[in-house]
Amino acid sequence: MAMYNDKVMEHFMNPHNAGTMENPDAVGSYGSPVCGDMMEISLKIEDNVIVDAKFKTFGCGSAIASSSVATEMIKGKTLEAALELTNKNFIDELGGLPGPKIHCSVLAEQAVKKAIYDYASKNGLELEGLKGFDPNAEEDDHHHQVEEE
Amino acid sequence: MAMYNDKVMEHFMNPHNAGTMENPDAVGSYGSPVCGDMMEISLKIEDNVIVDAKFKTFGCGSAIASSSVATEMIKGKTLEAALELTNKNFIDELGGLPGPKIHCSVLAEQAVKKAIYDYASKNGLELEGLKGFDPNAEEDDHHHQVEEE
Amino acid sequence: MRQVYLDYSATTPVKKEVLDEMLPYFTEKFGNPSSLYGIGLNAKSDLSQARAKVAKLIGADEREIYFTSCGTEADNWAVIGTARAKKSKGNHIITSKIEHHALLHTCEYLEKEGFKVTYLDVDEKGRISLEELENAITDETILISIMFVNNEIGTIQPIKEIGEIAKKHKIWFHTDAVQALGNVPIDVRELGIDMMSMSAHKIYGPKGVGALYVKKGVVIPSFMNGGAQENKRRAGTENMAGIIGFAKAAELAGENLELHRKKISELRDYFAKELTTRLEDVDINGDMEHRHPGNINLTFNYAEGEALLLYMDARGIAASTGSACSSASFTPSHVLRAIGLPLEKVYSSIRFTIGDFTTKEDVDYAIEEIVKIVEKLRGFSAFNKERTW
Amino acid sequence: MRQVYLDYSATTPVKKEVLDEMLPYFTEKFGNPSSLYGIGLNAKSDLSQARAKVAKLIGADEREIYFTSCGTEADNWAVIGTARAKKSKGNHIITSKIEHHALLHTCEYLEKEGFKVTYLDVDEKGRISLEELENAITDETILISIMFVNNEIGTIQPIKEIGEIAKKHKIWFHTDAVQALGNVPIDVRELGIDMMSMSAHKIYGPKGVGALYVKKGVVIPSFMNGGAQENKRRAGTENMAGIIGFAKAAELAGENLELHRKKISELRDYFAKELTTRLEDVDINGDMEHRHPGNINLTFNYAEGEALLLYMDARGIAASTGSACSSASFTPSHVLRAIGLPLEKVYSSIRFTIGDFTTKEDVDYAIEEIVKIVEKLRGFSAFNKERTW
Ligand SMILES: Cc1ncc(COP(=O)(O)O)c(C=O)c1O
Ligand SMILES: Cc1ncc(COP(=O)(O)O)c(C=O)c1O
Repeated sequence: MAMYNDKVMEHFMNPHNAGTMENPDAVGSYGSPVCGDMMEISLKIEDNVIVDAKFKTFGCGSAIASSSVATEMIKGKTLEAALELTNKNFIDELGGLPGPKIHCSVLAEQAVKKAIYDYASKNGLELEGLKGFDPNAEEDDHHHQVEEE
Repeated sequence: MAMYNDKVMEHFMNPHNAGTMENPDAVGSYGSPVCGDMMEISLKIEDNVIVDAKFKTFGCGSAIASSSVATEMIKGKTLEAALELTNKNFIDELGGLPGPKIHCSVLAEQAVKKAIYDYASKNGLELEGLKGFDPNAEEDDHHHQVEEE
Repeated sequence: MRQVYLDYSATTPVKKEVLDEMLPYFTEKFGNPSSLYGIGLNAKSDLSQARAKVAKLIGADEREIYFTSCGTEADNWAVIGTARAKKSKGNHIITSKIEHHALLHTCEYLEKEGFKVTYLDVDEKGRISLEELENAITDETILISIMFVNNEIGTIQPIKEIGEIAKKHKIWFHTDAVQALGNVPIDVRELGIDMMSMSAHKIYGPKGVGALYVKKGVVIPSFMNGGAQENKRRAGTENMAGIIGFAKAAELAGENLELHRKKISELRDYFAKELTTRLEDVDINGDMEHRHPGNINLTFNYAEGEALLLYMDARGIAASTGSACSSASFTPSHVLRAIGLPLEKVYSSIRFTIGDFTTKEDVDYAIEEIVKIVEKLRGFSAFNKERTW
Repeated sequence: MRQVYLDYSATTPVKKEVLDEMLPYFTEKFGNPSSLYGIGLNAKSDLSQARAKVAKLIGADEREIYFTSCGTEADNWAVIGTARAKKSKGNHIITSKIEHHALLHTCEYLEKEGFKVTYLDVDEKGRISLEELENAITDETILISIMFVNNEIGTIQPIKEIGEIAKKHKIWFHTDAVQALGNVPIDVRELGIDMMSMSAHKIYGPKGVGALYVKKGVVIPSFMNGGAQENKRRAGTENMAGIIGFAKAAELAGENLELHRKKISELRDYFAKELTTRLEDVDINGDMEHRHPGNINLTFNYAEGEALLLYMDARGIAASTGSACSSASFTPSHVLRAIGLPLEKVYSSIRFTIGDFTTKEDVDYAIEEIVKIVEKLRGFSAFNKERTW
């Protein structure tokens, strides 16, 4: 028995897209001392399509694995399509996460959103998927919210 | 390890003087439901000397062993000498009794005293050792008294 | 000399199959189930399988089983836990006069804190009256705790009916099933039980491990404060080997229940019949209809209990006067008193329990020896048919 | 793959000599020590020898040792027992911020009942201030409970000085010595300890058995109500095999104490030195002077703790973030917070404990692997020298 399933372990032990890139077009970071995780996503974007993504994460197995699948899943997607991805999609892709670790996947969703928000602001883009998104929202909110589950 | 020492066990398993006699010269019984023991001592007395003693006891190992040594020790003794014997003597003879079982040896002392008292009353004897002896004393008294130890 | 153990209610030896399952948990599989690495996570998963096995024996869900260090802890926890959880509702507890000391002394402890406890009487067979139970209920009643099977006389209580009364009045129902487990069929749902105490060493598992079944929805605070073990409800590093042993014992008990019951009750009936016919003035205490299949409690009038035990011990036969826990304290059995026995009969009573390793030869040997012993002790007893206190 | 267990503070495997002594108590020697016949009386006598062995390790008298089901129970009993025994004297307890949850949660439980608890600060090395302790004492103070050795950072408290202060003010002094036992010399008389908690599974004994030392003259009520076991102070059928194992483990610990201390502290020092020189930005937490001989607690800045543990586990290395009991709950260590570590350092800290079965090869292997793992995790960490929360 293990805490995480094989797929999570694979993404955690051999994460995809770990590291940084030269001159990213967008960067977004998300995390807080309270949840104990911090994630930074860098994107290369061409014609509103994410052509490359990298992450740097300080966090547990679930945070690292979520970072890995999230960067993998947004690659090749339009910004709008990437914004539609939620932590649920990452969890599904990972084949599930243990209950107390669900919130770590929210981290990835939020970091992606922040990176795209960064890009949209710099380039004056109005994206449907960013409506209502508050980049300065208290980072602990999702944490408490999710822990109630 | 055993609850009782070998000497006690020997007197308990093969008690001396167990049973009754024909036409005893004196009988004394002592015991109470509270201590859970009852002992009856019968004596044959010639010239103020105990020539034979028998006991019947309903009681634990310690009560039976005490009955055995008590009857053994009083045989051949004058009434005065027998009255001088205390439960302490029986315990010594037995090589010791476990703490919570000390009171069972008091039983033997009291039964002996009651038997001699019975003989003294029937024969109008005044015995030094019976001074202050109350044959109707509450039988539970010694019990509580001794348990305090 | 033959050794004949007839005290399975005091404790049982650990079965070989049980010990075999336990052994790896002392050495290779020694991980702490709270640890995040391999041997810890394996321990955690084995723990949950163990929980499932115990749950299965009583028809419960795995998540309703909380391991404890013994039946005593389970009793303390259920009663004190309820007292703490329900103190705003009321302060009245109903139990019986023949409970194990683990229950009675816990109730006495709470009485000192101001709780009110009703100790129900039992009839001469050791059963409570359902009517008295129902009459004892007040608005303040927060718990009914009635043991499943009595440890001295083996009497089985009307558990299902008690469960129904408890449910009707919305009162939690706890039962001490330490002697029932593995000896009578138990389905906690069908019987309407909210909490139930168990102990491994009475069902051929190791000493030092027990469990409390706590029905989903029944919430009592921890008795042991500390780490987050047992779903945060019982702190302390888990006794892994013990728990694994308990689970295996529970599994075996479930598989063998009918055979076990049949085998031991037949031997028990034979034993009782022989002794009561071959000796005069031997009484059977308790209820032959509602009874632990291996238990028989006999009064050998005019022969004293401790003396009987020691003479039997000298012949290799192990039995007890009442519960093991109180045999060292030499106080007359509160259970035998409660069914109305006068003191001299209490002092002459012995509990025998037949178990899985008892053979016909054992029983035959015991009968022969006991007959001789009783006759010997009666021979120089201060009491007889005519004379008693 | 090599398996390197470096978490001896979480739990230890049972030593072969210990298990060998335990085994007969599951099968032939299964008697209940409260029973009056042969195997019961033998168990009783073995129990008292076991008590003597544990007593010897700490300089106590046999009658001052009460067996419990674990260290947690001993802590609960000492604190709640004192609260009940001394409630007419006062309602104030002094403890520290870095106690084990078994102590802290018990204090919190009592706070809900109205008790006042002072949680002393510790300095950056994890030691309390004797001056603050003395200043915290009021007329209402009934207990000082300060742990002997901390389970996360290994810091040893000035126990003797605390004992003197307690004595001066006539206050009972309890210490949780679960991590100290078998690792530091203990003489309860010399140290002025009134109550002391112990646990077998930290000294190569079985899980599920512990003890509370209670000095003659110190009287606290039972925590577990029921039978008359443990001189009427702890009910429940004795975990014989467990107790025998505990005693053997205590005996071995006493015999090997100096060798054990020397061996594990040398390996520990080597391990810490290699890691702190071969890797940048690794901090040692705690106090190198007053420390558990096998403990080292390291902050691998910028690498996250759970990730570190899992990567290590994948390479066969077992260690932990703080105490095992809380590792599953993912809450940042209260101990590391109390010594002043910011959260990001707390999240990057790992406790290693070297034990009797650790070899130089194990340590060398672990060093190599940990260096690689830390470098890998730092390679894609969101944090570094320049950037943190
Ligand atoms: C300091 C300390 N106290 C108490 C305990 C609890 O001991 P146990 O696991 O035996 O309940 C532990 C270990 O878990 C500990 O390290
Ligand atoms: C009915 C009953 N309840 C509780 C107990 C206590 O169980 P344990 O010895 O596991 O504490 C016993 C046996 O000792 C028992 O027979």
